[in-house]
Amino acid sequence: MTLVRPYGDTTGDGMVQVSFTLPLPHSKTSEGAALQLAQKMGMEPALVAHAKPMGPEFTFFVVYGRVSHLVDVGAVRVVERDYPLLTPKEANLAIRKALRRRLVVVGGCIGTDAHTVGIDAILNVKGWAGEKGLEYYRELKVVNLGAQVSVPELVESARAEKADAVLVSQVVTQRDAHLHNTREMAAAFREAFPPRRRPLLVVGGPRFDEAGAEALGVDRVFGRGTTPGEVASYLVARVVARHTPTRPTTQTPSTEASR
Amino acid sequence: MTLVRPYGDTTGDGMVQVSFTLPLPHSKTSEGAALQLAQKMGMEPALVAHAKPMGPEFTFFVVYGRVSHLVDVGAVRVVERDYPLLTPKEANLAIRKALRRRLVVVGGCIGTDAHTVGIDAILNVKGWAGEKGLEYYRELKVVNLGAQVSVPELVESARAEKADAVLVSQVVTQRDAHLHNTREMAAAFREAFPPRRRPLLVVGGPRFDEAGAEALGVDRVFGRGTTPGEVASYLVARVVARHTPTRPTTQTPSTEASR
Amino acid sequence: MTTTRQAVPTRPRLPLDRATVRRARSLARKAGRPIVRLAQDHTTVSVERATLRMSGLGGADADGIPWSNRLLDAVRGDVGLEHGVCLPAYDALVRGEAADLAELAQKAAVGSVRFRLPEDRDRTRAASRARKEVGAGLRRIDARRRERERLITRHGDAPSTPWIYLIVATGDIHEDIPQAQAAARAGADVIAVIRSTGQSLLDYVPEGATREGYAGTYATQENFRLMRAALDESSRELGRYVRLTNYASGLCMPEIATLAGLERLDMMLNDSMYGILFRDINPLRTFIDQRFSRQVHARAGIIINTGEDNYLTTADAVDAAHTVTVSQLLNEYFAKEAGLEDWQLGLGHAFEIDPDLPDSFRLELAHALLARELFPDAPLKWMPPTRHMTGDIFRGYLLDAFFNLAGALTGQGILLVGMMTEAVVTPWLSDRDLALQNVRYVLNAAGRLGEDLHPAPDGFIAERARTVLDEAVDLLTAITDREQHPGGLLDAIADGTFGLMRRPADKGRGLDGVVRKAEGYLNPATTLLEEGR
Amino acid sequence: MTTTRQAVPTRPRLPLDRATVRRARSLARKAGRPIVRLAQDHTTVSVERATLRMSGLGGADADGIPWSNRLLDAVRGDVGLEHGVCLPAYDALVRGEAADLAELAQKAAVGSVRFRLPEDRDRTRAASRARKEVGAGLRRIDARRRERERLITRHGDAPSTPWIYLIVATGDIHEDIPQAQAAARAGADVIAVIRSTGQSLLDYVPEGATREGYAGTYATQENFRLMRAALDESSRELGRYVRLTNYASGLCMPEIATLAGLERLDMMLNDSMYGILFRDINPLRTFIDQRFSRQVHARAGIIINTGEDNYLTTADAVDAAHTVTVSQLLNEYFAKEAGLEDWQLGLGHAFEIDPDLPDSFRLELAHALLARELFPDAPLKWMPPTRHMTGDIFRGYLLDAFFNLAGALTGQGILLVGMMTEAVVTPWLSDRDLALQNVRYVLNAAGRLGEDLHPAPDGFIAERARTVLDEAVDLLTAITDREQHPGGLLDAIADGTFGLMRRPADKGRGLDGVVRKAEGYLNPATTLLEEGR
Ligand code: B12
Ligand code: B12
Ligand SMILES: Cc1ncc(COP(=O)(O)O)c(C=O)c1O
Ligand SMILES: Cc1ncc(COP(=O)(O)O)c(C=O)c1O
Repeated sequence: MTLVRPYGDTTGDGMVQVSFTLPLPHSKTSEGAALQLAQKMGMEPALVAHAKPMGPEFTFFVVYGRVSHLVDVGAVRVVERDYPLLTPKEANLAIRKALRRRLVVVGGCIGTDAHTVGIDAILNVKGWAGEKGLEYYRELKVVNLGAQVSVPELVESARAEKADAVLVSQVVTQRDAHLHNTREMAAAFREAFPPRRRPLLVVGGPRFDEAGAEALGVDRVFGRGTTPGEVASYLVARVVARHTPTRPTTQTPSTEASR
Repeated sequence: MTLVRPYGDTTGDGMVQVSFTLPLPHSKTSEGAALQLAQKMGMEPALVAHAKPMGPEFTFFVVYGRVSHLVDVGAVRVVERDYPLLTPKEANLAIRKALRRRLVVVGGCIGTDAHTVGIDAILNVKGWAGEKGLEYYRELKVVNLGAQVSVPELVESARAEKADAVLVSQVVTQRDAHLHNTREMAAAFREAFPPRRRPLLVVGGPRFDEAGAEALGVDRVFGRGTTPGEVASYLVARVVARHTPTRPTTQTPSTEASR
Repeated sequence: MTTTRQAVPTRPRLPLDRATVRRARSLARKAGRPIVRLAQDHTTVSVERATLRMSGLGGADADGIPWSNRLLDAVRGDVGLEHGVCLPAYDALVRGEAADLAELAQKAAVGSVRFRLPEDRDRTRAASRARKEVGAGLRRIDARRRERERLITRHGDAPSTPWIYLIVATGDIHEDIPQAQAAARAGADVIAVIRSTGQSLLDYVPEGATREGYAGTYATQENFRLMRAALDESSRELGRYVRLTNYASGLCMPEIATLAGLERLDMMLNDSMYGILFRDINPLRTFIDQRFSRQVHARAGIIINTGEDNYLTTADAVDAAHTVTVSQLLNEYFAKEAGLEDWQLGLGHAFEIDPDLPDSFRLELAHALLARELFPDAPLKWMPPTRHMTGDIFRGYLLDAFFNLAGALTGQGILLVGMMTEAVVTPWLSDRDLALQNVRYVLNAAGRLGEDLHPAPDGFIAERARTVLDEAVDLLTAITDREQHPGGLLDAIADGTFGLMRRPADKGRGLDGVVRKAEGYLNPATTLLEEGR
Repeated sequence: MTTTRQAVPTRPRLPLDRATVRRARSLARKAGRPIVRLAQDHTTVSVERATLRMSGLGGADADGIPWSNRLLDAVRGDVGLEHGVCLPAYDALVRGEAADLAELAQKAAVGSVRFRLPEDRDRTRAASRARKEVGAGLRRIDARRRERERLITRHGDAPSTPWIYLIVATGDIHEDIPQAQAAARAGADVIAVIRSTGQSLLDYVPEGATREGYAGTYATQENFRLMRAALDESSRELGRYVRLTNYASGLCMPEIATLAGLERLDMMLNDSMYGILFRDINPLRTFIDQRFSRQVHARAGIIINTGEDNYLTTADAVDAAHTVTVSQLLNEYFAKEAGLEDWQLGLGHAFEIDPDLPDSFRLELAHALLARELFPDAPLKWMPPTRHMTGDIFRGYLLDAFFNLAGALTGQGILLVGMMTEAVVTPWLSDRDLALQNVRYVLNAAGRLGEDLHPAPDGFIAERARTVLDEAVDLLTAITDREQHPGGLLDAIADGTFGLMRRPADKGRGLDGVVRKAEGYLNPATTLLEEGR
């Protein structure tokens, strides 16, 4: 049962709804153009349920129809949680055991983004969705730089605070601002730190694709609806793993020990 | 300028909105499945803006994203009006000149469809969208059979009334009822009449594709928002053409003359 | 017999002239009485088949023709129906032609029994056997009613009014069931399974579980049973009794009503004129069938829903507002005459005013309040916009929100949830989910705003309500005026008064199934139903 | 000077205790007066640059740094800003260092002029030349104001209230223009071009037409001009004057205000605390810049829009409702002190209550009516839901409908149209079209329902409004209490009173641009603006 189709009112009917604007005046031709687009999207048959001229040059369409695509659930690759969810108590304990010091987190919104509510939801004591934020964890030292932090400032703070992890929020996505800023940030950290000393790089925001970490050059991406507990658990798992020398590694653990 | 893309807020951005249900419980995997479907529809990047579990077995998704498809406006084939729009006066005159009798129209909703408002909008004096219906035309004789007319009944009426044209409405489209019924009707008329004596077959309804006449075996399909004037003008153009012997034809016009 | 009543929430009041209201009701009585008399004097094939079904005759032959049709046709062929089907049929049983009605029908179908009209002693015997068996059927219906009451007590009733009413319409009972259960889980208080487009014109009730309806699912006893069982399961799961609705309409109205009683359906669409106007069924046939079906509903504790909303899909909602009021008054009269009580009267009306009209929402409030004020104890059924819905699903969602708001502000009893895809498809699973979200938001956020709404006694809203009521009284006056309408209501129907549909009394489907009762006509169902009250 | 006033439509009234209202206002005055004094005693780099711009200094160097910045930096480097930029700059002109400010700036940029603080006769000459040139700039602003009034008379004003306010935000002025014109055609009365995310922290105003903003378009004089011209064209086409809005906020607030006056913008976002709270701009810098910018707005006949809505994106709309009221009272005080009149006060508030809260809509009505009652002559700016919007665009469309309804019922002056895609993208062309359709339906269908709404004097709505007002008075009392807040309002801001943001008076961006005025400080702009009233 790994192949499914969209469901309108009958199993397998494949029904979907689409809306879009075409830069064409409203006419039979532009309705035909809307159908052509629907067909290119795989809808067949498709029905233009609604066509509304918006001024002389644009028309808005609502199209209903059946797509023939099959969704192969088996082929879906998602970033599933690959670390145990810890309570704050467990997290504190794990940090104390592995690091024998507080784990340092530096966070903020980079670029011109001033949407702090998301990063604050993760960092501030108050937290989010009923979970306390990272500041609540005794063994976490949280430095929240707030909004509109420039990348050089962020790198500097991370160095000054000896950050284990850097948490960056990006909410504005118009013209892919979040992607550009994240790539710039990742590059700056790679330049500023030797590989093993580079803090863990984490970005988050409601319009990120969680599967995109590698392409962006960061260690992890958190999307819509992330809770502080998930982030804390992830940090503990990764940072603790780094500091647990029992695991075989191709690199010498020398720098690790000195931190 | 025949190639266009959907328009969100910038020329060429290709942005569209899609919604659908997948028969999967809500999870990261089903969100991934939604993205997979969006990708198969040509959306890249796509963003799951909303995912809502509907009971344990279904999830509703709203997805936004960019499609790479180009719409080739030049390749759009639509049924444009290929006859002049006449006023009732002009139509009456044309009929009187060509037929020297009233043009007979038999109409109704076939199958189990009881939606008469559409056909009444075309036929009744009252009309639609400010235009009078076909009954208002002095030179048209309109026989409106109403709802839920069986195909044999319709054929019989057409024969008895010596109909020049048969107008059929189909509004219910679930399980393609309108297509089945139309095909059945067209087949019955082909069986019951010799080709040249077969009345003009016209179907209409809000969810028909006007380009589908040939595949359905009818002469013309009228869709959403048709006005009585368009239908009258079409009828006049076609029936008058049939009765104007000046145009060369491969068939003998004998039967025509006898009507 | 106690049954749950809907609490009427605080709502705006509209001062109506009591004398005018009284006059409207007495005119409705005057218009309706000849129709009742007509119904008393006739029977129909469906009334007779319903009686057979009540006696327990189910099933169908290999072609899917129900045994009740087979038996009835045989009886009619042999002796006619003027005396009812029971005397000849039970006489045959008494004569030992078969062990029960089922066997008798099978024999009749192959022509191996002949029927006669029993007389004297034979008549008495046949009549008493008929009364016994039909009576047993009625007791099954009574038991179902008690069962409903028990289940409501056990699981609890719908938590508040308006009841949330959702439609399911896949055409396939096995797709309908999970969708209905999903809808119930999402908050529906009432589930309606709408019927396949063709069913109302069938002069028999299909048999068994069905999967091939168009834009609706066939109403069959088995489908009723399956869906009621599924919703009983949901009721248990959800801790509230979820009601089931179907349609007692079309050529088999009395039979469907009977099956609804037997399978514990809770509400039935049952309008006095819908079949005439929108299915072109003969007026006499409809009124006769309707009286019987309402007697059954009364007995079964079923709430009826009338269909005034439909008029506004063919006629303009402002121009024809008073025809809705007139029809409500007529439906009320016919319903009460048939034994229904106020709490069973889901009188219909609808939010169908052209949304482009200035003040359209206030006009809707006026119409809705008028109905509320006229029928204070009836659980009014408030129908969503359909006619002015377009393929613009966003606008559709918006209109539905204001429909929900009007429903909440004016204390409607049953809210049929509007779908944003009204002009596109029969509802999808997601349409229902979104629609319920709309209802929940509106009721929760603004449901109690009615407390703050006080239309001025001489303001726009009150003025409009008064105008509609006056127009309704005028129309009723005209209908009952012998000069204008010698044939009374039947003439008015022929004239296109309701929904602009012209339906003469001697036209329409099913007239051949109408039979004038002879002197010795006997139908224990009617007798028992009328005695029962 | 007559200017269009918004007609206040019939709306529900809320009985507020007049003594409490008076007390609230006098506490706001008490809290605000020290801030005004502080603003009077200081100037900022942006106030001085604004003065240069008013004198006609535009343009930028090859790196895009405006000549006003170049000139100011040179003057500050040579003699400091304690006496204002005018004396040293005009002294240089009087001395013949350059023919005009533009040439002077160019010379200053390459270091070929040195500035001094002129004294005695030189000072008088410099001052008088400054006064003349700045005065000419002010007269240009006056001319623009008269031009607006003429155009409104010629084309007609927005046809009704609330004014429909739409946002355009492509980042590219050349995409913005057709979108703005489309929006106007579709019914917008006011177009706002929102600014690129980064602009408010730039300590200069970019130059020229720009195409590269993120989530908004740079505010530049040329962009202002282009858009105003486009909307003048639309106004002609549509037969009603379409207003243009931008943002006098960020580090260049006074300059932007000046450019707005010069380019005939009609409304400006201009809040007394927004920059502090949401852009982490230094409080002193903000308050000083704000006073100047408001004086310019007053003169230019521009309506300001304040930003109380923003608090409810970070704080809860119910818990923090009274902080909105307090901020409105402060904004009113600061505005009037700066010379703005009631009709220019687009005080902000928003529909941001959690939609899952029971009676959320009635709570919104209470809050909206409170603002309406407190500021009866101000064209209140009613902001749509944003925080509780999700990717469910259907639900978004629904919430926006109820926002529109609340706006209509409570007589708001300016309705910022909500977008169903709030949580997804900056508005698409189609989002605006759909949103306007929503507004039109609600206003047309239910806009006059306010006539029928009469919240009981001791009912839910009135009770809630009173509670919020009382809480506002308590908060103002605390702010003005020397024990609790020795630094008054500045301490309260540092505490996180507004929007939960803590902003100490000695932190934040732009403090280095604040200069305490010296004894002989001179700024003809301020003088003329204050004389002018
Ligand atoms: C609140 C808000 C504001 C507030 C911000 C206040 C503040 N201090 O943050 C104010 C009013 C100031 C504001 C201003 C603007 N805003 Co704004 N704003 C919003 C709004 C309404 C809500 C955002 C929010 O707070 N969400 C709640 C938080 C908790 O959710 P979240 O951010 O998704 O965070 C969660 C996860 O994503 C994740 N997460 C987020 N970050 C991180 C980081 C890490 C490390 C991790 C692990 C997880 C994580 O965890 C969080 C908890 O689950 C949205 C619309 C909406 N409803 O989404 C628009 C929105 C984000 N704003 C927008 C815009 C354009 C602006 C402006 C640029 C407009 C302008 N030109 O003036 C300005 C300027 C801001 C700037 N320079 O960046 C757009 C962005 C469009 C886009 N897709 O690019 C939006 C979507 C509105 C719109 N449709 O236009 N805004
Ligand atoms: C009014 C209405 C009814 C009325 C019909 C009254 C009557 N006498 O016609 C009543 C209430 C009776 C009704 C009943 C039902 N309805 Co109905 N109804 C509608 C409604 C609200 C409007 C249709 C309408 O009148 N449109 C106005 C006319 C003027 O437009 P039109 O039909 O498109 O016609 C125009 C053009 O299409 C064209 N045209 C149409 N026909 C023809 C023919 C020719 C020859 C030409 C040239 C042109 C032409 O010209 C017309 C003028 O422009 C629609 C929803 C909607 N808003 O669209 C549902 C709708 C059509 N109904 C629907 C259904 C399912 C039913 C029922 C089957 C439900 C049930 N199971 O009980 C029943 C049974 C009806 C049956 N047996 O067919 C569905 C169909 C779903 C689908 N896609 O298959 C709809 C879409 C609602 C829904 N979403 O579920 N309905
Ligand atoms: C009152 C009433 N009865 C019956 C029906 C069902 O129609 P049918 O009898 O064709 O199934 C409807 C449809 O909406 C209705 O409104
Ligand atoms: C009051 C106020 N000022 C200004 C702005 C604009 O922000 P910025 O100054 O960053 O462009 C906003 C944004 O919504 C606002 O509400």
